[in-house]
Amino acid sequence: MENRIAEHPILGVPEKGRKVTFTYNDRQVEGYEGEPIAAALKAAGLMVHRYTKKEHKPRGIFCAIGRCTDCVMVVDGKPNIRTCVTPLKEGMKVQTQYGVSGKPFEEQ
Amino acid sequence: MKRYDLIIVGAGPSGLSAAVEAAKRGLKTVVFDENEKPGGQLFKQIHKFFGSKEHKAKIRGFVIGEQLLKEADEAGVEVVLNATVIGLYQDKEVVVRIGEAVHHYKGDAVIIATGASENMVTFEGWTLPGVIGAGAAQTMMNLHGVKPGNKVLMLGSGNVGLVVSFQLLQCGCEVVALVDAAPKVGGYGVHAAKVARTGVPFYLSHTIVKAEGEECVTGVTIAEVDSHFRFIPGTEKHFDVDTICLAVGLSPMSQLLKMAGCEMEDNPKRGGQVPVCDEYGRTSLAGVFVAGDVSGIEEASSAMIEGRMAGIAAAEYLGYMDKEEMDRNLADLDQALDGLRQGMFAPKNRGKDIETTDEGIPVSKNLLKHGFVADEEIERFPGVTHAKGIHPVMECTQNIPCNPCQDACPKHCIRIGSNITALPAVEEGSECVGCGMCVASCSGQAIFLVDETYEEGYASITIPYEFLPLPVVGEKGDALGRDGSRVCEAQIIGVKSIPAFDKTNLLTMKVPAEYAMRARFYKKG
Amino acid sequence: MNQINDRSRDIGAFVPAPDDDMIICRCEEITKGEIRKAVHDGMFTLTEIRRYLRTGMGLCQGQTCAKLVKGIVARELNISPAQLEPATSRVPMRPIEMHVLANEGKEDE
Amino acid sequence: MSNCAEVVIIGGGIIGCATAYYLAKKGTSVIVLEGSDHIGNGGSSRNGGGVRQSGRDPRELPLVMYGIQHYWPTLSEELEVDCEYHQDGNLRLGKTEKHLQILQGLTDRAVAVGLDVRMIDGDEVRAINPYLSQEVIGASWCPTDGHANPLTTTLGYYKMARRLGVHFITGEKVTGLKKIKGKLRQVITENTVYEGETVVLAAGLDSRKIAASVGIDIPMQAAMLEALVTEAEPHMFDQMLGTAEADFYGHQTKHGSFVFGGSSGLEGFTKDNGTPVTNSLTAPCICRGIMKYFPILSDAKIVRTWAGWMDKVVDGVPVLGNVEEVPGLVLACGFTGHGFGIAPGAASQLAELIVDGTTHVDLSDLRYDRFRAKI
Repeated sequence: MENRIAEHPILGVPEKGRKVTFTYNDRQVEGYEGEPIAAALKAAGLMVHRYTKKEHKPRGIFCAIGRCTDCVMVVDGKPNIRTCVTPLKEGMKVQTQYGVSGKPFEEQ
Repeated sequence: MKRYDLIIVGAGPSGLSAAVEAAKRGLKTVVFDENEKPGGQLFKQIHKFFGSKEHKAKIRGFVIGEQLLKEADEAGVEVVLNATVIGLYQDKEVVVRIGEAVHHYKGDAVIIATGASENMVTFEGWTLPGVIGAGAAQTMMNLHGVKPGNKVLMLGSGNVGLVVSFQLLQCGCEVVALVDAAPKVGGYGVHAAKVARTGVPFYLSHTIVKAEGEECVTGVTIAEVDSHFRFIPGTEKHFDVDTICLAVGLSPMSQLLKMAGCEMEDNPKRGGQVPVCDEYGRTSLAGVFVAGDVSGIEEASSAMIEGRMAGIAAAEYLGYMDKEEMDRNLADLDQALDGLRQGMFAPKNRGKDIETTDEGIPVSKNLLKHGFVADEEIERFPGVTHAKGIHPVMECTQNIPCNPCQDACPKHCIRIGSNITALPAVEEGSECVGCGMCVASCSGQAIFLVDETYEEGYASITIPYEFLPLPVVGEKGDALGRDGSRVCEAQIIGVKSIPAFDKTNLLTMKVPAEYAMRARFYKKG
Repeated sequence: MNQINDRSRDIGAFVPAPDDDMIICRCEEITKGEIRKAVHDGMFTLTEIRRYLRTGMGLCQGQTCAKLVKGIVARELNISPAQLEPATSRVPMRPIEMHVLANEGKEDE
Repeated sequence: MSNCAEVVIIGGGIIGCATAYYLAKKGTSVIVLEGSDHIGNGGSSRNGGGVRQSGRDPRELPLVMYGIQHYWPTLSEELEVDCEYHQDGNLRLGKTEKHLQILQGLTDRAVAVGLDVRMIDGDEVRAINPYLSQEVIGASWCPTDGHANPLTTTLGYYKMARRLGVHFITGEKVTGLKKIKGKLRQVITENTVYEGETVVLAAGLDSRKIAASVGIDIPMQAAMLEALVTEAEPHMFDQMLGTAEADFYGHQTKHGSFVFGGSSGLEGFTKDNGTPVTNSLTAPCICRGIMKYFPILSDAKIVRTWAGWMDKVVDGVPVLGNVEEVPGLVLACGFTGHGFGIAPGAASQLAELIVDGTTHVDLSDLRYDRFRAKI
């Protein structure tokens, strides 16, 4: 996980929960329990959280504190989940959101 | 309905401070915060704060947060986290989402301390993944231990842009450029200087033309702008980046107050839509107070004082103290707040062109344009002197409210005086022992120990260093100038890290004597 | 506070601009050009712009775009942004699931 | 600009805007005065968007039927704005025998006026809308009902009227009316005086106070209604919904969000602090109401709630038309919370009344002097 900070000059070694596995679309990804889903995705280098409804443009993390709602995804079947403030759990099913659905536009 | 004497919305610096003061006076106080952790933005602030002792100067933001929490706990404040206030209704009813339910509470007094939200700017491609707010970058790296990107361009040269750029460097990101449409650096010069000396180029009077990339950011083009902020054709510059970070100011998050029917005003000096309130946070609604950024954008240091003021005003409003006692308490806080609101960056000086310091010294134009004081400018400031043997060189060139260096020196070599914004000067006749306490205590990382006659033909320079990996004694590398370019070879002759330095390591490097007043950073070769 | 606002006053004609297709409201994907056109269609207040175009009516409820929209409308009307009253803030301050809002906690909880 | 026009309309809601539009189309000069800062700031922007005939009082039913037959289907094209009009029927739902009795009564009265509406059972209901819970045992079904977007429709009328030269002034609060030589002529505001040959009073609740200045009283009072909207959801259904007990009403919008209005039972006695402020108890109550009918929506997130004052007339239908005692005064108020769907019909008829002196739909049941004591 190249985007993790192994040791920080001021904050030391980041305190993390246990390592868990979740799925991002069809892919298995590792992260730490309790961290925001968005942080785990970012650490894994996954940038695109959703495609917008009208213009089908990609979006990802923007504010990271639950305000802008750009980072929403389909999590465990529910759309519009703010991944930047939703804690990661073992086995979570995280999907790219297309408009308000987990199905790509051509299948909607 | 469950009732409290005082309900506070927001467990950031101002909310917690208000809670402490109120609870100490016997008010039954609860603080609701939507976040998982209390402290607001303090926990993302890993730099040392400015100010003086009473403002918790030279203490890192997140440590101040921990101290505040402990104080609140001792005072008997109830802090409820993961508690999202969804509305402030009539009769000071606060509705809070906690877990899977909503709860109704009433407060005889309510303090809104919801802080601020980030402003944004638009440019082609600004919605691409990889374009993020500076707050997002701080959250990712300082709270979650994840690098926001590898190659980052920062837009905004205010304190947030400067501080976050430095934090990005600290966690191992490359900052390819710091860009601002304004013609001058907006934040503290010392914050700019510590970024510039690592080699980050500053582009003032520039802004982003477009973010490039299909699925996410792969590059960015900037261009120079004229005095009307229009692009000047032919000045485009391209950078390969994976992240564009926006730090273009904050706006008060005052929606709850507007909803509650507080009289509001649009006040550009306070950052936007704010409640009309007096100096202690009393709004147009009886018993509803405000504190911190929600009533006007300032620093965490002032937010904490404002919080204390609002807590005291609420205690008086509810009869927990008489007016006389309140006035006495507030007078002290007034003074503390006034201290912070002095100097070149004081709210009253916003937007003004300041040509000289209070001491009558012309300000560094280069600092404002490029982020560092030019070699030919530095000698005119009182902290920069030459002496035999080791001595402090204080490259503090703007009047800002900060004085820890004065107290840090056990030998009283450094003088600021009673005026907290005065430039530090070397006390004549004092004797520096080279302990380095001043270097570590300077929140702006602007103090260096220089021994121009360290060895025949060589000088030693001690610099503050907050990066990993820490160089080791004996290793050789490059000494960088204030502008971040290589000036000469340097050899590390000392690495000092003691608890009193609070993670600011002191690196001593040996350079040819002629570079004693030019070399200000070290980069491994 | 109510202010006399003559909706027939001359604000000039709509002039297309190169950045008209720039997204301003990220949630609802409303462009700068749509906002500017709406002003010329008579939408002189931020509340009217919001109701006409849905700016700030998406998931984030205008947290990001409010200030941007304000600037655009003010420029189009040739007034200072401070003269434009922001749209009303409404409950809930953050999106909340129906089953949670429906579930009112008991007094002793 | 001149303070005189052939018609001065007081109130820039959908009734005022639409009347101005139909008048302007007939070549009449019009000034519209709106007291608040925004066009359509009252019920016009706060209602649930129903364009509905079923459930209405027979006295106003012909007017709304006229609008649905003649205006709604082509309104988006006419106003050059997406009114989001859907004519996919209205289900008024019942869960108990008592509910079904209420629905039967409403249905019988509407059928008598010629409306296509009928009672259907629970299975038929779910065949139309499969998302409804098993608790629903029947409904009234009116296939020609529907819904639209009140925000864009109101502002669309405004836009087109403005384009036709109607002079709108917002923030212009009317304080009274004045007769000149026996005929209403002047409209007095906090700032100035406007003059017109005809004055249309379409100021919602405020109309009562304004009409009082020329000795006319309309027995109506304020009652607060609240509504909420969810985030966008995948498309589910297009019908307009209501319930026998009025727990909630609403629809899914083109945007995907669900707009639902409803009540807590306390709104008749809401504290009036001058502005429509939501009550903390109402939205939770509406949610509980919705979830009983639509368990599937329990995870949908509410993004906004709002309130509005309705101008509730004692007998529940609007006051429309000329006032003989005050020549020149035309009343168009008291729509009692269901003025949106009826607006195109009502406004077009008012324009006919003012310009032509006759109307396609008989308005006599809605006269101002219809109010009588009970014995």
